[in-house]
Amino acid sequence: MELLLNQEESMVKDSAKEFLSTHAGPSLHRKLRDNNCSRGYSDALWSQMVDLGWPAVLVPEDYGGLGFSHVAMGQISEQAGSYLASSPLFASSVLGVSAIELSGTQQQKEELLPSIAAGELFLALAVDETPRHNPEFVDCKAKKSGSEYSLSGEKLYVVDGHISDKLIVSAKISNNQEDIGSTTLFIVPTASKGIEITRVPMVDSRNSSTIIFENVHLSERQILGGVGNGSNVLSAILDIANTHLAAELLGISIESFRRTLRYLKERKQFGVNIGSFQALQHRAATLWSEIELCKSIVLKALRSLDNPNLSTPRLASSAKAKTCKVAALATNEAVQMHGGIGMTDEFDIGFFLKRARVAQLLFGDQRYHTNRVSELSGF
Amino acid sequence: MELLLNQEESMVKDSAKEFLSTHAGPSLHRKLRDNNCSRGYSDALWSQMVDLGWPAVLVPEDYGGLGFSHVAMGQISEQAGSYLASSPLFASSVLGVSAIELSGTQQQKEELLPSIAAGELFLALAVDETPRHNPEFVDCKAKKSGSEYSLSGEKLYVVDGHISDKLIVSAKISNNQEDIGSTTLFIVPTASKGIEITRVPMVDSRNSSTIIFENVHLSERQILGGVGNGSNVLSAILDIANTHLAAELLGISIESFRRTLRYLKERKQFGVNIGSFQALQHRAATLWSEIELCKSIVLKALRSLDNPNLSTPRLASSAKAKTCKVAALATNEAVQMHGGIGMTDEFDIGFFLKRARVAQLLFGDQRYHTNRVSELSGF
Amino acid sequence: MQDLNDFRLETRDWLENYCPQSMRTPVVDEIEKYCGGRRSSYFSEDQRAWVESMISKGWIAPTWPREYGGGGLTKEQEQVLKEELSAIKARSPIFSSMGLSMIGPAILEFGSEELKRQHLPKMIRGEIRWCQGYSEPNSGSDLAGLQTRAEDFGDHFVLNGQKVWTSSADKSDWMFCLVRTDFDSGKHSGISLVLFDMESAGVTVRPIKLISGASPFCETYLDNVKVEKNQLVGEINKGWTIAKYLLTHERQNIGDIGNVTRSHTLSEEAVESIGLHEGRLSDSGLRTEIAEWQIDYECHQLTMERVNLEIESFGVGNTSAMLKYYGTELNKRRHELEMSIHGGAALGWGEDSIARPWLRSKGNSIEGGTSEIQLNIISKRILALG
Amino acid sequence: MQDLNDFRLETRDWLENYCPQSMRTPVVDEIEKYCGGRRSSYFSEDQRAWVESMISKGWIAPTWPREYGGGGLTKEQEQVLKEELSAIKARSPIFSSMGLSMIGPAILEFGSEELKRQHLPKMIRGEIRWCQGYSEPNSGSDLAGLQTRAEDFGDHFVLNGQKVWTSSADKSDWMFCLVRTDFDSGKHSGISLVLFDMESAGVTVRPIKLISGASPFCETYLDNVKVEKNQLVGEINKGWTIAKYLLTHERQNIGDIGNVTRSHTLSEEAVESIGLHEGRLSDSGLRTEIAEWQIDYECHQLTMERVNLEIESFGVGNTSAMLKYYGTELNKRRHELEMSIHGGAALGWGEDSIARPWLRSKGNSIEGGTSEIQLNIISKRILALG
Repeated sequence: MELLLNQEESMVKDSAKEFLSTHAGPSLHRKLRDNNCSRGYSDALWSQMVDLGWPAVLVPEDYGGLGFSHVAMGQISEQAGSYLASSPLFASSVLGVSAIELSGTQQQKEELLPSIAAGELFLALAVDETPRHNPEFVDCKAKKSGSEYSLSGEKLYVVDGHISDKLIVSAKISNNQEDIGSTTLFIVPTASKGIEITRVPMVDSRNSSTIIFENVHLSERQILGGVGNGSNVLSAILDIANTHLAAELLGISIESFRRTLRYLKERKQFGVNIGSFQALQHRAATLWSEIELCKSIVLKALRSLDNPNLSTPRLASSAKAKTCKVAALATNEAVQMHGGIGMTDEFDIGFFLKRARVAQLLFGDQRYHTNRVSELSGF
Repeated sequence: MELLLNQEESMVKDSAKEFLSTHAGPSLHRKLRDNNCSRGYSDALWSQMVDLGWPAVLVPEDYGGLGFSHVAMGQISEQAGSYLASSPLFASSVLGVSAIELSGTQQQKEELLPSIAAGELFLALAVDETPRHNPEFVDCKAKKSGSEYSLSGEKLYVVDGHISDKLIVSAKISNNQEDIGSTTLFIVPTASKGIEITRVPMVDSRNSSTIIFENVHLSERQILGGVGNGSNVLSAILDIANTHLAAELLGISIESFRRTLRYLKERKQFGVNIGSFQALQHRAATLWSEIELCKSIVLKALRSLDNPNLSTPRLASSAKAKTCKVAALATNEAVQMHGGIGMTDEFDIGFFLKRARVAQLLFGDQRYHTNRVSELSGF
Repeated sequence: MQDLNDFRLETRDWLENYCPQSMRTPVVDEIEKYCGGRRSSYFSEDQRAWVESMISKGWIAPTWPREYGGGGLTKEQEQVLKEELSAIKARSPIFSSMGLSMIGPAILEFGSEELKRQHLPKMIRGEIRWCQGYSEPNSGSDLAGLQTRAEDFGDHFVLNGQKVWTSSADKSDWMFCLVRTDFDSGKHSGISLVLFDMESAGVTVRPIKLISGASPFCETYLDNVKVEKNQLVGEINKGWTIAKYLLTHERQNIGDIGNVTRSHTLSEEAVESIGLHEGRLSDSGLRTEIAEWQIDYECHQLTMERVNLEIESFGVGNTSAMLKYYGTELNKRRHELEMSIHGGAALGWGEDSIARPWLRSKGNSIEGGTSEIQLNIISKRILALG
Repeated sequence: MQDLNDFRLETRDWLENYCPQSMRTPVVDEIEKYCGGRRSSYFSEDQRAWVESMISKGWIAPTWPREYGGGGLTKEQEQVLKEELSAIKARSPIFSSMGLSMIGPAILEFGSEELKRQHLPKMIRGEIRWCQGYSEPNSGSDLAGLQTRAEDFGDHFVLNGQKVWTSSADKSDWMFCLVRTDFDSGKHSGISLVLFDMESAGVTVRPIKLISGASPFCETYLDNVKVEKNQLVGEINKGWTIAKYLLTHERQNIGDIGNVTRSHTLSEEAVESIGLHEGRLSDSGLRTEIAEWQIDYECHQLTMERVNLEIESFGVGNTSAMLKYYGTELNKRRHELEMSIHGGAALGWGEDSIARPWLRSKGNSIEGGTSEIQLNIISKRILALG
């Protein structure tokens, strides 16, 4: 029953939907935006999420978590898409937790996971250094001297970087002039000396950060997943990231479509509901079919995160590629079918278009992942 | 007035339309097919074309031709598309004439052009050696010894090769074991010793040929356009080929659409004409728009053949790429909108789908030419 | 649960004994497929043995009642049987049987006891092959506009009219046929479903040649064809309900159309035919389109799987129109890509031409209800637009 | 012909003298564009000189009669003027004037002599800036469903209602406005076109903020607005004819929307931002899409040119709906590609954000008649489907 939710997962889905439909949504989003909220999310909402245990969902029980599946967490990601709920969940409770869980030492796990699960510690992932996702391009250098390192370089588009306590940073280790080994991950406290974080307001009214590291002092104990092992660990983290983004994009698609469908049944022109026009009907039917396909691949890819195997990377990229394409279609059709009112800031539908564009781009867009599917399939 | 037909060109278009609509068309095509006609065209139709002077259209007046423009000839190519008229016009009167005119010696012109213009001599162009168009891949070898050459190799998909008197063949000149110079064109009589021509019946019920050359003896005087100059000459010939194929694809699109539109107005389901269904209307309107765009680029590209400049290759490839895409859309929509009857052999619409596929592929499909537009535009 | 495990072991054992090795290999040619019917013959002795063993077990129709020759299995047992058959890659004993997949279930649901006894055992034994009589020249998408008349002559009907797009009518023995029995009432309320022998006087079958050159469909002319009243399925003038039931079945079958075992995937074909440059397919545009197709194909396969699970678990699902629509569009895309991969080599018109299945695929989005009709169904029934 | 050549030389001479060098450079910022109207001011002294010279020549409206301040040129002379202006890259003296492009031609065609004398000279002199009052909250695509009432009070009308999507209403001085003057007759037959001053009592303008953050449109509320009867254009209740005439003009202008001078082409931007590998854009999928866009863009540009030539030569052409539809869809594609080219750098929300024009482009296929309406027009008027 791989392609059905089990009871626990259904429960998480239902409660996420119930909670977010009443406590999040476009009006909260609009308020945050209009108040120019610098954290990019509502503290009150976050406290409630913590009370519901959401930051603990992926944390193993041994470390104070709930030890639920990615499928379960994916239901929250999807609903966060439908209700435009911004929070540190993605950066910290999905990516941060996964990174530590996948590759942290016993000590790192004990030190970090319980605090993340409790919603007290925020992590963020600092990977990209170019405008278009390219995790293999790493110009950040960790200069080794003895058992210590000195980190310098710049990271772009770090989601929630400006509110994080610790960053997971990819860098190349260098020894004098010479580069040794390949990419390595470090856990870097944002309070360290030499770190400058600049918040960049985005089109979706959330934030990303540009982070400059200048001779940031690091000890060996801050290495995550071993020297030279960064690419492998990162690749697994990015599969997780993209699968949860796919779930969010699915949520965005479903909700944009739901709103559009409702509008088609309400809006009258030429004396009839515009939903009675066959040209719009066929476009709606096609879009609905595409969204149904997304549901299947997202669930399959989430399931695969819980039981990683050779297909996991391909499924993650397939899910991201497909949901990118369909979310773009769904949000564009939503604006178009809403007509004039869809163009206005006053109306909510534009928020979905904006958020979808950011979620599409993050960690590789449709073309990036289609290309990756080709590569993984050997052509 | 580059984008309007002048009087001469309009005249050619009108007369081509009038002639082909009565003397060619699907029923003649069906007869040729059902009789398994090995030449692939009707002798009677060809005689009439000769009487109308069509093989002479592109031949300069000095060589017994009419000296009309490519725009004029393009009108015939377009109508040949609309009326499914197969004849040696494309292979011989467009490609053959252009090749000789562009690069032939005075003697070659005097020897060949008048006979082609009179419809007595047939040329064909033998370029490709791989299933997908790749004129730069030349494995045919012309082994030099003294002032003589010996040609060996194989050419595929030679349009009208089986009825031609002379072939224009691309080959690499080799001297002993060593290759010297790059690609060179030769004019090779099909009656030469060592040539084996195999007719290949195609999905469009026309023919292409596989031609094997085995030590075919050639003299220096059979070189066309100079030693090592083959790629340049070929490139110009292929721009001409693709522009006229674009005109043919435009004709196919226009006629498929015309027939579809007529059917939409005739066919009744649910008590109304199916043309009253808005979903079909919007698809028809989109298709019509696309065809209008094709008309413009085809005319521009033809015009550019008459006054070659730096843009000519880009325009030729743009015209081919665009008409390939639109003809595929037009013929597929035609079959789909005709419904059940569109699937049947008894009905004519399938012929357009079949011919379009062959014309699309010939000398590079939509992807090939889109790629070429990128290359020519420096990205 | 213990029982089910026992059943699995017994089944495995039985298959080990009764499924010949040659029946565990992929079908290479259409001719190897046994479809049953009066005009059928076995391709091999192994095939005969396999089909006869399955018939005797009743596993040709695993969940049908034993009294009609079925296997009498529960849903769960059927699932186990499917898994075991699939584990040894066993061939289907009877292929593309309209009896087993279409009219059989309809007779079980709507038919009289007499009809069940008369027809079901012969379907299962492969003695009678069935075809359907739905579409007419002037009622394709508008199926309910059908005009074939069945006039009431007391103990029998007399049929007059013309059916088209009848799959394999020329190879079939009986037809289940939608006819108009009430000429005055509304479009949907005067339709009945009747069964008749194709050898009846007045039945003429003419194969229709398609653009691909193949003739999988026929026209069937009905000229004063006599049909006994007991061959009426369900109530008179209530045939439209059964028709809708059958159409939903049909869509699901056709939606499965891309789901054919092939020895090559598209990308492998492309690599073989076009070659790699730095590990990538040389034609980058085609590479992207193949990858996009592959993603969509996987999504569609997963969706079929998911929808079936949902139907089993929750009994919901109105999605066969979507699966049919998307599956057939995917299959057309697949063949377009295949043509592009092979270039000139795809354009020949030999018997094994790549162009023939390409042309055949164009019909997928027309037969069994056009894509437009499927989109209408989605709009109206699922999205409640209109 | 000699005359035309003389005219060309004279024009060239005059332009050489009167078009300042700074008016021969591309416009860098919107603020540099002079649009006229009571609230306008000149950006530079050169601009003032250039506009005033052109006004004095009458070349702001080259073919309009001299008596209304126009240039009185023939079509041929206008073409020469255009060519000479374009040769020196002269800036348009007055930008995006709804007066010159829309209501001016309509008044010339349908208006009374009095209206011509009152309004045309002020349009030409840039004294009065115009806006249009068409759409209403409940009549967008269904324009003829408009509900703004103009009640007849003998020598004047009193207007009540609400207009939306009025471009630059907050910067304009007068409105040409569709109103309902007959409340009982059919939808299309009770509409009239009237003109009024935006400073009239009862007119309230509220800018509409779009998803891009910009406010190019306004809502305009009409609360007992008094309009003199002599401000009626054409006959009463015959306004729909003029509306259609205006819509055709509007479509052609908006179809031109992709036709903006840009310093970079898409492919250059992409090469700069993404880089080449073996001479090819590193992202092969994006490379293909940019090339396809470029081809379609060239086709569309050529089609605008061809259609205009055909209209000039044969007076035919019903193609503005197509140009509008295709041009706006192209512009949306362009901005989608631009977003993809710049990746994360396009997602910032600064004033010069690449995301803002991307969001703005989404409105192109809605304003001035949605793409769906254009496709309806093509279907009905050109293809005669329905």
